[in-house]
Amino acid sequence: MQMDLIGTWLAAFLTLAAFSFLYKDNPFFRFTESLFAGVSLGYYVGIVLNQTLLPNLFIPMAQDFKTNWDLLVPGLLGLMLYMRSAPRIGWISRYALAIYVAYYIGVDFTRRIHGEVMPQIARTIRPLQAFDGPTLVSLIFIVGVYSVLIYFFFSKEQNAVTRPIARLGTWFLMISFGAAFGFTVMGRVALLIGRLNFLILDWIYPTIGR
Amino acid sequence: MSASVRLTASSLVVLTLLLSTVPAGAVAPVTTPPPPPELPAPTAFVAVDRPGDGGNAILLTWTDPAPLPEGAMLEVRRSEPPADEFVELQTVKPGVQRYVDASAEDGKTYRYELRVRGAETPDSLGIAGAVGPALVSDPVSPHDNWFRPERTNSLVASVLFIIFILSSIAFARSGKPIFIRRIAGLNAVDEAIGRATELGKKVLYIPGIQSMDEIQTIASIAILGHVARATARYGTDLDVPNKDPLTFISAREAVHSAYLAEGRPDLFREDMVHYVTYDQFAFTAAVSAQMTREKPAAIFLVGYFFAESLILAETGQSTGAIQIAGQADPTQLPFFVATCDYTLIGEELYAASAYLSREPVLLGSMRGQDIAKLVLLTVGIVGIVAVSLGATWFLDLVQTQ
Amino acid sequence: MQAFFQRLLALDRRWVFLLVLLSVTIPIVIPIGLPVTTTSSTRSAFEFIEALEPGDIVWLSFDYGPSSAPENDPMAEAFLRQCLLKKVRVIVSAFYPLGGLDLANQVVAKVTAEYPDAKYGVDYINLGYKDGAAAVMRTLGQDITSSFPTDVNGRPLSEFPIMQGIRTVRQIDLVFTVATGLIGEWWITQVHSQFGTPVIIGPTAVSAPKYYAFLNSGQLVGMLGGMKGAAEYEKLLAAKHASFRKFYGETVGFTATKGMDGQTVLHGVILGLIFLGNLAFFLTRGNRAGGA
Amino acid sequence: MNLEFGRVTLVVLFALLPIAGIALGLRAPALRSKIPLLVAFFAGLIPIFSMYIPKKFLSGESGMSPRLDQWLIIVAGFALLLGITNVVSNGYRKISRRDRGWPYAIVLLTGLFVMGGFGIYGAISGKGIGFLPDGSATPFRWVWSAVFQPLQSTIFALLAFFMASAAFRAFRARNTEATILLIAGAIVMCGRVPLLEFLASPFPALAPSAAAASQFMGRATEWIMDIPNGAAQSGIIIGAALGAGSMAIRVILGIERGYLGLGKGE
Repeated sequence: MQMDLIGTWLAAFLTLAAFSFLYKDNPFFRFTESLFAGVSLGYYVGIVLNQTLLPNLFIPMAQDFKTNWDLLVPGLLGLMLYMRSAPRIGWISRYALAIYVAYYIGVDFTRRIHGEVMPQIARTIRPLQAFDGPTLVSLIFIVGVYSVLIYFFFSKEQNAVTRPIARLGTWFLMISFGAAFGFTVMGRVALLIGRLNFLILDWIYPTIGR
Repeated sequence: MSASVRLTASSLVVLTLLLSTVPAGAVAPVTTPPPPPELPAPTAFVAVDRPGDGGNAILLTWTDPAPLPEGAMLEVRRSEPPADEFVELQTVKPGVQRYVDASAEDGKTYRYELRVRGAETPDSLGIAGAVGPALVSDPVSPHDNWFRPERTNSLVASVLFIIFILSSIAFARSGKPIFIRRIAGLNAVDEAIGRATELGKKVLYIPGIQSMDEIQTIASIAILGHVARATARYGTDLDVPNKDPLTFISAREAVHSAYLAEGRPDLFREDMVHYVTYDQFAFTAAVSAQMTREKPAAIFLVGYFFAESLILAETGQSTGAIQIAGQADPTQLPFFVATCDYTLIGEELYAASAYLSREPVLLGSMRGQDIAKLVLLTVGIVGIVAVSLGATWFLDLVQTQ
Repeated sequence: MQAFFQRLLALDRRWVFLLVLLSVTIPIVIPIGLPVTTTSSTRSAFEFIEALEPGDIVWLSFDYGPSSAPENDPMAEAFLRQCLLKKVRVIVSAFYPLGGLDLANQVVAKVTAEYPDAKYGVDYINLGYKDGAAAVMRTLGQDITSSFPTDVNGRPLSEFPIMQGIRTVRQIDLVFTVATGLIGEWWITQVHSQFGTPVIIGPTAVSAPKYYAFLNSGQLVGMLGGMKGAAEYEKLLAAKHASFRKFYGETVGFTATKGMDGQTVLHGVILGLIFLGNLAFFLTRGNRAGGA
Repeated sequence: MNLEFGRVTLVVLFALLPIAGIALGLRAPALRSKIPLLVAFFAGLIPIFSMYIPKKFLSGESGMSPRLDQWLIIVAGFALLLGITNVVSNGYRKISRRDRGWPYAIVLLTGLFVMGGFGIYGAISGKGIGFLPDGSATPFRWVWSAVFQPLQSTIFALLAFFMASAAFRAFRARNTEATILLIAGAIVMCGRVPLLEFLASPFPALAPSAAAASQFMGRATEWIMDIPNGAAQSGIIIGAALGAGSMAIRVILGIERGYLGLGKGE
């Protein structure tokens, strides 16, 4: 119970100190920001150790080395990363970085073509065969996608045909940005309400006995 | 054997049911139950390894017999050596005409049996649960395959795309000039660094908060290379705070080699590229605080950002810095557009390193991207015409699985 | 006047910050009670729960984290209050990995304190958190105890009278999932479609639109969309039960109605600022052109 | 020993080949950049082949592609220590030189060592970093809930303020584009809350039409989010995917190598 009370007061102090940055930079904020940086880094030490390295590396090797002997390799690659700080053999760290980057970029390549380009183009292939509301909406959608795509042509100077289309594309972009901005406000206010609830209902009211 | 036993049992049930449900006045002088009419058998029953999978599955296909009695189902049974007994796997509704046995194991050989099973509730003739003659498949065993046929379209698209890019690079290497239109955000890069130099303040470059498994980060590191060359040339101070440790390593390599390439290793300091913390918001707090304390003249927010985008950009804006942002993913673009002087939108982020370096290889690959866009537009428009004319199969050419 | 608008255009943003702070704080401390029109998706959720009989059993799942607590907490609280008042038995679980269990514990402790007659293990039970929501949900159709052998405190479920005769989720009369991300959708696609249990969802405002399709297809009984949906629900509760009218009228605690007041006022303030900014921009345009 | 084809191939490509490369690189500096790029080429091809080839040795549960992914998660785990080393050495330098703000460096390092210490203790003692069997929090968990979690939510909540100030400044009808941005944003903000009903509440006669207008705004918001916004997002995604795809090709082929500090292309 005592620990809970200390925790609430500590959290309240840190919350206020973090909000004080909105007024101006000050020693309380500076203390809080430094503490946050340190604690958060320490937090990820705990997380990486307990949730990445223990279950993926140490426990599998200790329990069943015959199946998982190959995990010595990522351990080795991980150690290669540290060679970076050695003065003359820093280039060894390139191996680990190169494998890491290239593997995920390969994953990304297929994901982009297979999972993004083709499905998004497929979304625009809609029948336009009637003069009614839904057809008009489909047409707006198609024009929107294609005009934005034309805006992204780089290797040709825009001409009398493409310039107005690209301009239309930027208008679609602006609608999108404005709407997405307005749409997000609500969720962000909810976050602020959450913090004020904590300060008012969990800290101030119990303290003043309301 | 077992089937005939069940048949007799069910006829008994039928008999009792008949006796109990038919109204007394209508009872005919029945002496023997009518012989059950023969149930039809399915045809063209084939069991094969399911094509295009990673093994452990058998595909069964057949043609339903017509007509099927009301409520009849198709019963799939399987036998595996050494026991030759058929065990029921599943009953399938008529009309499906296929079944995937995903419980098969690679390396084992199976035989399948398919037969019609009559309705469980008595039909008009009072027959329930009768089974028709069984078809037995040839022995079959599942295995893993060399190709996923349903992904042919995306394979073709990928190969075409690679051809466009590589042939355009070859075109550029042959010395032919390639035009690139003006991109305002990129013209501003030199302006921003120039202003920092004039004011004697630093340039702050944040390469997003993602790791090196994200292409936007790699694009950002490429742009950082150009920025670092410019700061090396002008002798301007550069600062690159990092959230991800691998990005940190890579950013430091890129900045270091930029200073070497400009012949100014003396100006490079290890702490130009430094690590902050792995937490998104702790990083945001630390970097925002740094912005207000040091008031850099130019701030680059290029890479993959999440909710912190607006906190960083709005704080940077309040310090009066020139801000250039860039992100390929659309989610945070609204906030960058609202707060930064220039924003690289979507593909412009990837265009940046070509635009800034004017290297033929990079310019060539941009031309390849444009060819791909042209092809996509054509496919899209042809597709719209096709589906409008009723050729809905066109959509299957593009849809991926 | 010109000078005023000039100054407005160069307004120190800290004044904006102060306005934001006030427009969110005041409704929490002094409720305004802005009008809320109820929508059909909230009403159908409310009516379904009202129609439950004493002794019926429902499942309340905490599938959200601290960042959406202001939107989601009031939904879970209102639902729990309504069930305890109507003597409907409640099974509580949490599937959200980061902090779902904390929120479940807090909400259950807070609401059950308002109903001293409700007994743990008889009228309600907390099963705690389970990893891998989709896989766990599939097992609920066969045997609840295979995924939740014990309650949150590690006592076997068989010890509790509430679980007597309850083996699978098929026997549950309603699932109410308060959700941020995908987990809510899994209750529909994994549990409702396979085992037929009716589902009501309380999503955040951002994810609400995608659930309209499930409402239209009848896979969802009802939905409380975001903080607005929760405020509508509080209004329906207060209209039906005198005790809730008193409670939601007098509580110092947080309610969605107060949150919605803050949301509405702040949206109004931002729109007002944008309007003033544009007005000032146009009225001073002549000056700027002349100055340049 | 598990000596499946896929696993042995992985070890050959990503352990033996790099070791050979390092040995050669010690003698011939030119190979210090060439062999890493060769290794990267193989690493990049594996997931692409795995997309189309379902063979078990490549794409099965412990085939080459998933296994390499598991490996790299571990490698990324090792990287964190490099970041920590950097933070500690920067902090230490600040303190020993009595640079400006050095006391804050002490705060930072204290937070790091205390929290990191609790985490290491949890891993070594086997008690973990969550709750103890009696339901009480481990020290790691306590600091998480009293320091880490409140600060994280507070910094996140700053967005509400910044949203307002950014909207005030940016949503101004300076030109056509900015006007479109402004109108779309204003409609959506009206459509998300019952603002019109609120404004009409002093005038009961207006209430029904305000409610109707509010509902219309709600539907307009949905339409804008769905159609024009959806279209623009599709366009951005397609363009960005092509840019990313072309960058991927360049990285796998070793044309783009700035990320290794190897300068530009040719």
